[in-house]
Amino acid sequence: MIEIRGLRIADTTGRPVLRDLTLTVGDGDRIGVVGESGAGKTTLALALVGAVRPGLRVVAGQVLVDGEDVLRAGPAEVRRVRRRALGYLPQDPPSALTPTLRIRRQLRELATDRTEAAVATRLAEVGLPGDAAFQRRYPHQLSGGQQQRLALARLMSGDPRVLILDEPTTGLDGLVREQVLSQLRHLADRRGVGLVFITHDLAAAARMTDHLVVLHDGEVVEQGPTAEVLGHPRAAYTRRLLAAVADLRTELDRWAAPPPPGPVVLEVTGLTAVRGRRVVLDDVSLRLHAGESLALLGTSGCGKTTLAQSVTGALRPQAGRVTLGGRTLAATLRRRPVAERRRIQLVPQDSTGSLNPRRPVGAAIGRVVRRARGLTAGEAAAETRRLMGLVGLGEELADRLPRELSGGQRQRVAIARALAAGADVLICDEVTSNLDAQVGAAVLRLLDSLRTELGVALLMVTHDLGVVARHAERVVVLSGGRVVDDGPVDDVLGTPRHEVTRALVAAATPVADRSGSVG
Amino acid sequence: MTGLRFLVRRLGAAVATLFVVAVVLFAGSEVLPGDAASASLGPDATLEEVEQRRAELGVDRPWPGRFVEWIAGAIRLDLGVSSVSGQPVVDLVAAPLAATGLLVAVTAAVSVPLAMGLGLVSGLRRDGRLDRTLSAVAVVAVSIPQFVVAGLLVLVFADLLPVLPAISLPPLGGTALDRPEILVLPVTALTLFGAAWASRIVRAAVIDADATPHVEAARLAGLPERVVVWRHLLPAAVPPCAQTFAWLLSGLFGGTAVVEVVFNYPGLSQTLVAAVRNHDTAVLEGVGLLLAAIIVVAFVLADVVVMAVDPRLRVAGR
Amino acid sequence: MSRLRWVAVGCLVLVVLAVVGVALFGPLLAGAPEQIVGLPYSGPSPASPLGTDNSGRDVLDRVLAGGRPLVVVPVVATVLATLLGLLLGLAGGYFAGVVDTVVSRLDYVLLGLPPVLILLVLLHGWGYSATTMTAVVVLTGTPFVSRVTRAETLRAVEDGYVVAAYATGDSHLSVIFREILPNIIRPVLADFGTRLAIAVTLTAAAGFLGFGSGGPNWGAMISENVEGIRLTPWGVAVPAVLLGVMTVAANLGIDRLVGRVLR
Amino acid sequence: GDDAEPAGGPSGGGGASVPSLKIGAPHAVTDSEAGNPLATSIGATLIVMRHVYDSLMVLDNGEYKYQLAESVEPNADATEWTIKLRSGVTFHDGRPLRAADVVHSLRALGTKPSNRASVYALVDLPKITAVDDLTVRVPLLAPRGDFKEAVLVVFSPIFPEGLTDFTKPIGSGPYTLAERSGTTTRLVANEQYWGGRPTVDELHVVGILDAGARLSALKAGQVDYAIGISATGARTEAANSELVVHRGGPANANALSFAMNQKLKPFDDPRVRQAVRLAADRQALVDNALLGYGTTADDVVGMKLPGYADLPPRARDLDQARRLFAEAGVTALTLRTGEIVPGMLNASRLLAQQLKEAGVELTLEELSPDAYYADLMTLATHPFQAFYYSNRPAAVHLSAVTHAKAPFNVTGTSEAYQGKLAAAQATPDDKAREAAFRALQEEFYAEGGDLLWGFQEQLDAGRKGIEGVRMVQSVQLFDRVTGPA
Ligand SMILES: Nc1ncnc2c1ncn2[C@@H]1O[C@H](COP(=O)(O)OP(=O)(O)OP(=O)(O)O)[C@@H](O)[C@H]1O
Ligand SMILES: Nc1ncnc2c1ncn2[C@@H]1O[C@H](COP(=O)(O)OP(=O)(O)OP(=O)(O)O)[C@@H](O)[C@H]1O
Ligand SMILES: [Mg+2]
Ligand SMILES: [Mg+2]
Repeated sequence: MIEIRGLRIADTTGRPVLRDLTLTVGDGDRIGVVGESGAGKTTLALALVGAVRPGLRVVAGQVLVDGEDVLRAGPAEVRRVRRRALGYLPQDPPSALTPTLRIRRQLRELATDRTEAAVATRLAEVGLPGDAAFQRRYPHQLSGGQQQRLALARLMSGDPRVLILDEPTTGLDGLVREQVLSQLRHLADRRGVGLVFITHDLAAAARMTDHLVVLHDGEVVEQGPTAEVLGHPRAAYTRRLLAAVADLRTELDRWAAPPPPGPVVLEVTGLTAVRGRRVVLDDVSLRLHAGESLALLGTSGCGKTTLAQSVTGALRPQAGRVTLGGRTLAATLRRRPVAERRRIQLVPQDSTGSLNPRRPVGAAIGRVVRRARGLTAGEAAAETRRLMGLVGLGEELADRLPRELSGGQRQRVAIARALAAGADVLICDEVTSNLDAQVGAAVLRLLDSLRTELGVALLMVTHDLGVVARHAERVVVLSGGRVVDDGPVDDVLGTPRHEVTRALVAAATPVADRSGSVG
Repeated sequence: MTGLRFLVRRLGAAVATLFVVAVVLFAGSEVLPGDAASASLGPDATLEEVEQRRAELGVDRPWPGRFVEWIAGAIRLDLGVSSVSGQPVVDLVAAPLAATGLLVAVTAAVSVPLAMGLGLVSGLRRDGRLDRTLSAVAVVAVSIPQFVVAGLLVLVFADLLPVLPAISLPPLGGTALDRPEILVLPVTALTLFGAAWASRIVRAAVIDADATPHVEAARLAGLPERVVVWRHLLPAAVPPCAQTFAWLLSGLFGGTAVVEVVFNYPGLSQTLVAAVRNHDTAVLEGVGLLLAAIIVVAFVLADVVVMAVDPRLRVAGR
Repeated sequence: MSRLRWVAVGCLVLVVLAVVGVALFGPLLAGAPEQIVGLPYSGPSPASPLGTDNSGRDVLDRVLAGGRPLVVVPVVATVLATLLGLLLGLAGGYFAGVVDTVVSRLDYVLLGLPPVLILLVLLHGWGYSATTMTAVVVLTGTPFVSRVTRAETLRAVEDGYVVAAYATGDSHLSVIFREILPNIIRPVLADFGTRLAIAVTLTAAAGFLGFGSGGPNWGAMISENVEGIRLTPWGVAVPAVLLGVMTVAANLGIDRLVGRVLR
Repeated sequence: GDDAEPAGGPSGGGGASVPSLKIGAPHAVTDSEAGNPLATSIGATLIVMRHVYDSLMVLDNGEYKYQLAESVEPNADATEWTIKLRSGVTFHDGRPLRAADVVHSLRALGTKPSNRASVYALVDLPKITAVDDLTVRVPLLAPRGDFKEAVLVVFSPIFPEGLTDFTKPIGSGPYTLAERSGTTTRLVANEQYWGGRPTVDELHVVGILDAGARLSALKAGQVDYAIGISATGARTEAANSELVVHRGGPANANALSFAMNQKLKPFDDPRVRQAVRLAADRQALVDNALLGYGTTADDVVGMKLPGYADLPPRARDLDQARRLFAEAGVTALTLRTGEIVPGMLNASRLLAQQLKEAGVELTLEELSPDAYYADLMTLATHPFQAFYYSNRPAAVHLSAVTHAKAPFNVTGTSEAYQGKLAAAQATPDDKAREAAFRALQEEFYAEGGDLLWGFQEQLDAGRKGIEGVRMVQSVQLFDRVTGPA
């Protein structure tokens, strides 16, 4: 029902973003699209719904939905097609949710069935509470993962015939991810809904799709039955991609005891934080040593970001103390002197929102470089290029505006900016959620080197246990706003004690197992 | 809850503000040259008489005393008496206030939707032919001085092709409502400026709002344009618009002077101007305070609206 | 663009340049704009090609002399008002608490005073002069600009990039000017052109209210001669057209600029 | 002269009587309610007042005439006056006019809050007595032979004793006030009017602040008669066959002047005053500043009014002026001016050009009309300033304006002059007094301080065919108006 014929999309400089891409999505087909960050996945997804971002243009080819060329049809037709057939989940829902609409209205807007009950079930399907109080909240009152799921629920409530999902599982913990995926699966099976599943999560792709397309630099480097591609990859890139995936089991076996910890840099004691009227963090304490890498684990909505924000001072905690190198920090960012502000850097979960839409990303990084290191404009420019290189961003991206970058590229800009500040405590909130395994691994290796060489302490929030096992030394598990588990990676994850931990571990699925079989 | 506290805080602030305004007004009318005494006496007055009248009006006493009395009175809604006609200011102002109120209400009813509509259209079709045209027209409309606009309107619609009354003359024992046609020209004159000006800001706000990701997302979801605009786009455009319309309304209350003179519309501004001419300080200060009150209220409302629309501000509680 | 478009645009540009030229260099050519040369409202003659105005002065001379005051005072005043408003609004929206309170009060007080009153009081106090008109424009313009700015800023400070910038060690000032300003300035700039027009009409209004409008200026000319428009249309038409071209050009120019800067 | 022919005699125009007439008149929102003789300002309120009340005496068609009075006679030394009242006059409420009413009225008018109290300053109010039903005796504080023209003619509306609520005025005039709403006042004809039933059944007096608005209202047919239109308006409508522009003539005009204060340098030198007067081209001033809607004046108020010493026209004489200036060594002067009446600024500019021809540099110090009269106290301290008076009989004008206490004594008359003025005022015999005032006028003409250059006529406009509008002391009366047949 959707047919892409020789689609070629280029940016204003003529550099192609999609190269003569041809693809057919039949009724009920489930097609996975994986590939490097910046490969053109989102561009493809948008093309499917007949949209092209400003700064890009269609050079050649068509996208036919039920025979209608959505790239050339008038707005009215396109609208009808979208409403009738297509459901598109944008890459970072947080910014795509209208901030002035309560959850209830967000859901009813597109819904085919607008009854109270229906709304509640839609929320339940994605593992969100359906109660009235929750329905009365606004998007900004949700955690990243919750926003992600809200967007998904909103989308599915329209019962489209084809779902086009751009990285629907980013920022979801194992359990929720499990639930969401089986929901989707269920939907697909029951109603024969077609699926275009863009993801960096190969395991999810394996589970959800029959046909897999591997994109690299705007080109299809390999495609075929998902099992085939994942089982016996032919293209070099695909192999590299698979190799980069961190699998919990193997990593745990590989895991080596860390060197003796350095001095404590960051200490959080009795931290209690309230969001709205609800206590989100309840007397949380933890330590971070120099050069150490501490993973913060927990189900979506358990308070990880809140913790991160309270530590950086972006959010004023109800009670508790944060000390940096022995000195107690002011509760709010505004009260902290420049030096202290720079020493703790947060790479926020919503990287898009953290970039000034009106400033070229290069300038954004360069400014921090100059301020932090007191460099001349020239030196700063060089340093900026270097940093962007480190996170795998070509310098040609430097003078683009955030909206002219891919999701993953934006995320990496945010990382580069944090690095530029030269912090000794780095808090990474889901920093690899939008990155493919390969690029993600590269970024994490970069962080490791920072730790070992500069003794930077790392607090990383992630749902990818494989990554935790590969890059973390210690794990803290949050649940219901309390620390329920704390210890070296191998014994916390190897022999999980607390049931939350156990559940999370159980939910971690290696790519290999599931490939082929349809769970 | 935060909303209520906010409202209370704002209103408290408003009162404080009014006091300051009162002080400034008083000082201002002190600066205004001339005294009620010589103005209210006939041309044949002798020097003694002027002095005597001064004493009667109390303008010879030092200002602090008079200020305190005035404020004290104002709190009891007693704004003193006109030095010209001897009537209580409150009575004197009631009718014009009502008249202006009507004029403003009608003008607002016309120009706010108009400005919204035009602003939206040109904002959504930015840089299109329609947008360009509207912009040019708006600019012209704003650039022509009010008295010229009013004058031309009379010339064309009351004189050359007599279809409308030249001055706003309500029927005996009635109000403008009994003869709506007399409102047409004044309202047009005011709207031309108001709508044109406001539409420019609306346009800008709409352009900004149109660029936000959630609006794009709403379109990609295939929602009808109408829904996209009303539910997703407009809320983002509210803050500047709210301020604009608050300014428009309050501005209208005090700023209809020219129109009122040209169309002989017996409104507040005429009272104000006449008061200035006659050095009728009591009236001047009274009207001034009244206008100030209206304006402050308008802007408090604007703030409330902004806060009501954007939940993030509400939590921030500012 | 098509050939025709080019021609059209070219002509427009020429017209605008001509008007600006008249405004800037007219005074050099103008004879004695205040000299009464004949009876009021007399028609065109070799001596005075555009006839005379409401008090028998040569319209052409006044047109030539009457542009410059408008390109100086209103522009300066409007720029001042906008800058001031921006500063206050940004400060108020960004620093909650005391600053905000003070700024808001200030706005309310200024907004609370009817413009007519401000105009009259100042004109009485200082008489008609560039300073007075500037003051009036600033006093009446600033608070509104500041209100809009504040409202927009309040929203912007909640945005992630503002926090991020500050967290990476930027000072309040650079956060305000580099991060927030570009994201809120559009409505303010959109208002700028209008404000300019208002400033111009204010200078005219001063004459209208019977204050010496300090030498000829196109705005004042309109108000002086509008009553006799049936007797000598050109006394109003010519300055009106020139004025119109000037303000419209200024506005559309600004629009273009804004469009460029904030793509 | 005192011919007893009553004002408001039989109808003037020959056209049809009019069922109702709408009149647009100047009016400010802050004006007190029309019809209160104790608080009348200008325009609408004054018109209503004149139609509702009769006065003891009025100035009609340039003659003093009795209205409610039948005769007014002084005693030997003019310290006490006896007023005989017309009989058979009834108030709107049917009561007959009695001496008691006059006593009451005069006392009320003479005391605050009446804003014309100053007119009665010389009357010994408490001692006013009713001799019989139709005779009133008015004692004065000082001998005044000009009691009639300086007091009764100026302002003497009569209302019944006991009338306190002036929102429901009761007079003996040709009209009764029926209702008031907004700025409109409705008057209906008084069937029993002693002077004969008015020809217009209903008058609607509509207050309209702005002259332009009044004219456009007339053209739009919203009013039938516009009181006070601008010269420009008159010129614009000159060709309009639908309208008739009514010119008040010098008798109903403002007398425009550039006042020189003889007490202050350089005008303490009579040669300078003379030179300025000779340097001015009055015709040019009138043609330019008044668009020709006026007549040149010859330095003394009162032209075309009783008691005017028909003075010779003052011709321009540049050489003479130059010589005098040179002798007095004057090369520069400063004029305080402003648009206090339409055209004044313009006239000032032109005067500057005219003086330049006489070799004198005149600098204009422009003020706003509001600022101009800001402080009456200081008016008499400016050497040279633009000024205007309403054209009144010379005697009345000189008495009111040129005496020592008048704030408007802007020409700084000398003690000697004021002595003569007082003497003249005291002269009981009409002929002798008139002669005395003539002398005063001649003196003023010779070396007074006014450069009185023109009379700005009252300009009204009315629908074609509306005739018989009379002007009494610059106030329009409509009781004898006839419409298009
Ligand atoms: N402004 C707010 N008002 C009320 N509740 C909020 C607000 N922001 C977040 N919450 C709630 O606080 C809880 C913790 O939010 P937080 O963002 O810390 O979760 P998280 O651990 O980061 O989840 P995720 O992994 O999905 O990002 C969530 O349940 C969320 O619903
Ligand atoms: N508006 C734009 N103007 C110019 N180039 C753009 C624009 N938007 C995206 N690009 C470029 O197009 C390429 C593909 O972008 P796209 O968002 O499709 O990548 P992606 O596969 O979705 O990456 P990610 O997995 O990080 O989201 C990127 O290199 C990006 O820099
Ligand atoms: Mg993408
Ligand atoms: Mg989070």
